[in-house]
Amino acid sequence: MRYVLKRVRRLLVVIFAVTLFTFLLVNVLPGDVAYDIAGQDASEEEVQAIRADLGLDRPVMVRYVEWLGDFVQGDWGRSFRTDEPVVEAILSRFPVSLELMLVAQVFALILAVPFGIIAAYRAGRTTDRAIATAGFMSLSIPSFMAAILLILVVSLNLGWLPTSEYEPLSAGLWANLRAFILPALAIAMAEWVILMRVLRADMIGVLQQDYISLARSKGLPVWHVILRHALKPASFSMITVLGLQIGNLVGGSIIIESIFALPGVGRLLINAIYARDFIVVQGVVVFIAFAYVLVNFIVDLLYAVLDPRIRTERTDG
Amino acid sequence: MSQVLLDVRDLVVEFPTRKGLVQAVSGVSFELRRGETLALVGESGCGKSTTARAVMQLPRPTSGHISLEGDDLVAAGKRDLRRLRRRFQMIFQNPIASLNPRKRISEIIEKPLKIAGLLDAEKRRQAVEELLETVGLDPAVAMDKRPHEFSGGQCQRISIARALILEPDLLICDEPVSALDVSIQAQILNLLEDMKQRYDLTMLFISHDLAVVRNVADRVAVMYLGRFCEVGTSERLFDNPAHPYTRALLSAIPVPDPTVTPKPIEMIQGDLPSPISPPSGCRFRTRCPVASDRCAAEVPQMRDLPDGRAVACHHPLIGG
Amino acid sequence: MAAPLLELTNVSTHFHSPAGRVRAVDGVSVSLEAGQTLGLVGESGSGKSVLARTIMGLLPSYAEIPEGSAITFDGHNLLTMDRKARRAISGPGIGMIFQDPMTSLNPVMKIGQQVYEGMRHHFGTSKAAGRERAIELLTEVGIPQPDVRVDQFPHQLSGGMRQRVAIAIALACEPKLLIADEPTTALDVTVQSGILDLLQREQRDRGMTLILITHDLGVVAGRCDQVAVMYAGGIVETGSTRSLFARTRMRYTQALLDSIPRLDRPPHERLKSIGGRPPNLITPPPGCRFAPRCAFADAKCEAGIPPMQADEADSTHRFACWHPRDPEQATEEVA
Amino acid sequence: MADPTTNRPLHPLRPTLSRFRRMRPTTGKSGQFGIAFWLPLAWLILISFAAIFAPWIGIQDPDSLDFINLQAPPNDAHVLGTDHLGRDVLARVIYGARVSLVVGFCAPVVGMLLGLPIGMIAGYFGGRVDGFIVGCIDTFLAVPGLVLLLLFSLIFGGSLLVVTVSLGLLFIPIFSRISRAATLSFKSSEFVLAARTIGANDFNILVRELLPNVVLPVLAFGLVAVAGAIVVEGALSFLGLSVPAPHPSWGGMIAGGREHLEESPHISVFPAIVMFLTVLSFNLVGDTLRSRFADVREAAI
Repeated sequence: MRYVLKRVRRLLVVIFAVTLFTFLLVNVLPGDVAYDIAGQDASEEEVQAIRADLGLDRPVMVRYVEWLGDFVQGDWGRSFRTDEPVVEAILSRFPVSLELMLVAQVFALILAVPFGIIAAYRAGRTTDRAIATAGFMSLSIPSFMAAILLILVVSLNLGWLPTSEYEPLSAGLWANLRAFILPALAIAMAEWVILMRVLRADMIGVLQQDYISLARSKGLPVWHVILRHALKPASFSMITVLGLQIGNLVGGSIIIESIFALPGVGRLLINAIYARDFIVVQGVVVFIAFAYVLVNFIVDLLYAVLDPRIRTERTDG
Repeated sequence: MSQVLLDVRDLVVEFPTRKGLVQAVSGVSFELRRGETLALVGESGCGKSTTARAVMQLPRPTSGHISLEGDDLVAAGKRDLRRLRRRFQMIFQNPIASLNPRKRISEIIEKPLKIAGLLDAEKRRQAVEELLETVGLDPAVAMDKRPHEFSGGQCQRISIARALILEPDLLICDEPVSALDVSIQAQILNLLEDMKQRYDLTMLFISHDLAVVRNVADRVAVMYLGRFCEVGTSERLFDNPAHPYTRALLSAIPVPDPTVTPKPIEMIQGDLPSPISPPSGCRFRTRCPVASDRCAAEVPQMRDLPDGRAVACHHPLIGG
Repeated sequence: MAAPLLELTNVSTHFHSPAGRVRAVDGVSVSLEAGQTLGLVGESGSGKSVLARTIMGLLPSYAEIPEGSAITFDGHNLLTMDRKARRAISGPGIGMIFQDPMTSLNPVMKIGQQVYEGMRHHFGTSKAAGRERAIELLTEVGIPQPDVRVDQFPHQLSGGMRQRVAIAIALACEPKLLIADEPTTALDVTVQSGILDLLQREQRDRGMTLILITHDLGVVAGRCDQVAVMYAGGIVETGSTRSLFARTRMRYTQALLDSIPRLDRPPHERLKSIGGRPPNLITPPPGCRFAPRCAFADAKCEAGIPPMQADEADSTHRFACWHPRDPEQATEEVA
Repeated sequence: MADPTTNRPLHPLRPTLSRFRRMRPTTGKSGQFGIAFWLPLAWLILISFAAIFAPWIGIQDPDSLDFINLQAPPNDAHVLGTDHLGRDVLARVIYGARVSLVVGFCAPVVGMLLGLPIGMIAGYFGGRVDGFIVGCIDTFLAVPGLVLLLLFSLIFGGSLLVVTVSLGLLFIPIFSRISRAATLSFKSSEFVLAARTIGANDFNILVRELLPNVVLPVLAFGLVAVAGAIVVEGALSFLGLSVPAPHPSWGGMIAGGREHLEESPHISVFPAIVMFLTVLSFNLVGDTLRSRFADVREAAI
C-alpha cells in the first residue's frame, strides 16, 4: 500500500508539473490570441478590450493559479472559438481516440507476439533474419505514409474498405469498427515491430536462463517450455512499451485521425492548434499527459500482479 | 613487536534498504601491525567485504575510528583523504570488471601516478614497464592492449600492479582469487606473497576460503553476521578452534583425500538470520550446537584466551 | 559384469564461431555402471559442463556433435533418437541440477508447480496428487514447512533452500541418472556440505547413478566412487577415486592437486602453481594439450597426442600421458 | 532428425556458456559486414551526394512550374513525373532530401549533446539530483512530442532551425535515459571503485572512466535516432508545419499528392519510396553497427 501511495504522489507531482509547463508554454511565448480573435483590421483598443475580457492583461502566474483552481473543480474553460466547454469537447471525442488506439494495439500484438517468439527461438537463423528484415521495412514506413499507401492500395485499387465516414457504435458494431481498420493498421505498422523486438530481446535472454534448461531437462516439449516458462518472464518489458504506446494514445494518432477524418481528441487538438484556440490546446495537452501518466501507473501496478518478486518485496516493505 | 599500522575501533556500517536498516558491520575492532597479514573470513553476508570497504572509506563507515599510523581516516576531509589514499590500496574480486574495458593497460596502471601528480610522462611510462615486469607480464606486449585481451589471472596481475604503483603501506585484498581457477589461484597467491616481501606490505585479506587464508595469513579473524567471533594466529585458530562457528566452518571444508570420510558439520542447518533483526545476544546462537539461555540473553564480549587469541563466546571450546 | 548404464564413446562437442571451430569437448570416452557416483573434475573451460549438456541434450543451436560420437544410455543411443523419444528420457531417465540456484528456478512459477510439472507431463499425475507428491519431496530434501513453501515463489527462499528445491525437481520423475553440474559452487561452505550430503543420501537410497561435476577435488575425494579429470576438452585421467588420488599418474592431475592450498600445510608455504593458462580450443596444441604448461614435457609430448593407457596396478585406472608420474616415488624433480 | 552430425535444434545456452555467445555466427565472415549493411550504406551515400550537390548535377529547378505538364506521369522530360503544379518530382525529391538529412543529422546531435550529460549526472549522483531530473524527464515525456513540435512551430514559425532545435529537444529524454541507464550499470562496477581508491574525483570518474563506456550505447542509438528524426520531420512537413512552402520536403510532397491519389499516385508514391528507403537504410546501418558495438562491449566485459 505504501508503494501505491508513493506512486500516486509521484503521479500528482508530474501532473502538476505538466499543467504548469503547458500553461507557461501556451501563455508566455509570443503569439497573442487577442489579435487573432480581433481580426487584422482591429484597432489596438479593441485588442486591449478583448485581452481584458479574456483576462489576458494580468500576470501569468495569477492566471495560472486561477486556471488551476477552476481546473481541479472540473471547469477547464470554454473554447475561444466555439464556446464549447473544453471538458465536454474532450470527453465527447475521447472514446474515438481510445477505440482507435486499442484496435491498433490489438493488431500490433497479434503480429508482435508470435513473430517475437519465433524470432527469439530461431535467433541468428534465417527465420529470425527474415522477420527482422520484414520488421525493419515495416518500421521504416511512417504512419502517415502507411495511411496514404493503405488508402491507395486497399481502398482505391482493391476497392475494399472504402474510406468511410466514422459511425458511432450505435450504428452497429461492424459499421463502427470498419472505419477503424485502416487507421489502426497504419498505426500498428510501426508499433508491432517495436513490441516484437522488445519481446524477442527479452525472450532470447530468458531462453538462455538456467531455469529454461531445467524445464527442458524435465523432458517437456519445446512449445510448453516457451509458452509456460519463458513467455511470462519475457513479456515484462513488452508490457511497459505497450503501456507507453497506449499512454501515448492521442499523441500517436493526431495525424492518422486527421487523415481518416476520425473525430477524436487528436483532431480536436490539431484543429485547435491551427485555430490558435489555446484554452482548448491547454486542456487537451493536460488531458493527454494525464492519460499517459495514468496508464503508466496502471502498468506499474500490473507488474506487481504479474511478477511475484515485486509483489512480495512491495508488500513486505 | 612492530608498530601498529592500522587501528580500527568500534566500526559500524549501516545501509538503508527497502526492508529496513541493515547493520552490516556491528562494532568491529582490530589492529594490524606493520608487515602482518590479517585475514577476515566468513560466509557471504557476514560483513567481511563491507569491513574492508569501510577501511577504504568506500563508503564512509557509519561510526567508529580508523587510523592509519595516527591519521584518522574517518575524520579526514575529502581533500586529505585523497592524499592519504596513496598509502592504502585495494584489489578486487572480479579481476576483469575492476579494469575499465575502454582503457589501455598502460593508462590503467599509470593513472594513480597521474592523479597523485607524480613523475613526468616518460618516468611514469618507465615505472609502469618495471612494475608490469615485476608482476610477471611482458611490458612490450601488454602496455597497449585492453583488458579484454587478457585472462582473469593476467587481469588480476594488472590490478595488483595498479595497486602497487604508489607503493602503499597497506594493501587490502577483497577475495582476490575467488574468481580464479585453482591453477591460476596459486600463481596469484604466490605473486602476492612475493609483492609483500618486495614492497614491505601490510595486508588485510578478505576471503571465504579457509584453505587460502591458512596459506596467506599470519592472523585470522572469523566473522559472522557483522561481528567477530574469534581472532588469533592462523596456526592456533585452525588447529584448535575456540568458537563453535570456527569449528563448523573448518569441518565443512572438503579435504582432497579419499581416505578422509566427510563428517557432518557441527552446526544446525538452516538459513542465516536476517541482518535487519539479528538474534539477541550471541548472533550465532540460533545455529550453535552448544548454545544456552545465556547466549540469548547476553552479548558475548571479545575476551583474550591464555594462548593469545581472542574469542567472543560464552562457551568456548577450549580454555573455558 | 552388467552393461553400463551410461556409455560415452568418442564424444565431441564443437561450437561454431566466427573465429573458427571451438573444440569444447573432444573425443571423450567414459562409462558408468548403475548405482555408481562419477566425479567429473576440471577447471573452467575444460569442457565438463558442455559434456553434461551434451548428455542432457541442452546444447545451443550453434553446437555440433561430429559423426562418430555415441552416447548410450540404458541401451538407447541418445544422439540418434527422434526428438520425442529423447524427451521421454529427460526426466524419468536423466535429471539435472544446475550450478546457480538463483537462476535455475523459474522466478514467476510456484515452487510446487515446478516440482510436479515433470510428473504431470510424463505420468499424467493429477494436479492434486502432484501437489501432494511435491510436498513429500520437499520434506524429503529437508525444506521446513513444505506445505507453505509449495505455494511460494523461488525468491522467497535462500540459496541453499533453492538448491534443495532444484534437487526435489530433479528427483520428481525418479531418474536413473542424475547429473549435478557444480551444485554447490554458488553456495557457502557450510551450506555446501548439507547439499552434498543430501545428494549422496538420495543416490544411495534410490540406487541412483550420479555424475557430480565440480572444480573442487576435495568435493570429489570424499563422495565419489570414480573420478574423471578433464583438461582442455578431453579426459586425461580416470579411475577409482582411491587409486586416482593414491597413484596419480597424469602430470596435470598431480599439478592440480599440488596447487591447492591445504589446511594441513603451514602458512606462507609457497604453492606449486601451474604456469601459463589453458590452451585456446580453436587451435589446440598438436600433441598433449597440457604439454605447454607441463614441467615434464619434451618433444614427444608436443608432437603426438598421448593415448589412454591403463595403470599397472589397476586396469580401470587409465590416463593419457607420455611421461606419467611414478606413483611409487613420493616426489620428483623436474626431468 | 536421425543424423547426429546435424545441429540439434536445442536452443538455449546458459550463462556459463556465454563465453561462446559472442562466437555466434553472424552474417558473412567475421569482421565483415553483409549486404544488409553495404547496400543501405550505398543508398545513403548516393542520396547525401545528390542532396549536397543538387544545384550542380543537372536536375531541373524544383520550383519552376511546367503548366503544359501538370500531373504528368514519368516521362523523358520528367523522369519521375510532375506534380499538380507541374513541378519536377525528381528535383523536388532531391531538394527535399536536404531538409530531411539536415534535420535527421542535426536533431539527434542536439539531443545527444544535452541528453548525455544530463543522464550521466542523474545516474552518477543519484538521490535528489536523480529524482529531480527523472521527474523533469517524466513531465516532458507526458506531453506528446508531436504536440510540442506543433506548438513550437506555431509559436516560432516553421523554419529549418526551429524544426531542428525543437526536434533535438525532444530527443533529450531518450538520450538521457540511455546514458543514465548505462551510467547506473557502470557506476557500481569495480573499476569505478578502483578509480576512487586511487583518489580520483567525481569529475575525473565521470569523464575519464564512465564517459568512454557510456558513449558507446548512446552513439549506437544515434543512427536509429536519425531515422526517427527523418520520420518526425516528415510528419511535421506532412502537416505543413515544417519548412514553409514552396520549399520542397518529403512529407509536404506526400501530403500534396493526397488530393490526386486516384489519378496520379506517383506524386505521393515517389517521395514516399525515397523516404522509406532512406529511413530503412539508417535503421539497417544503425542496427548493424549497434550489434557490432554490443559485441565489442560484451567481449570487453
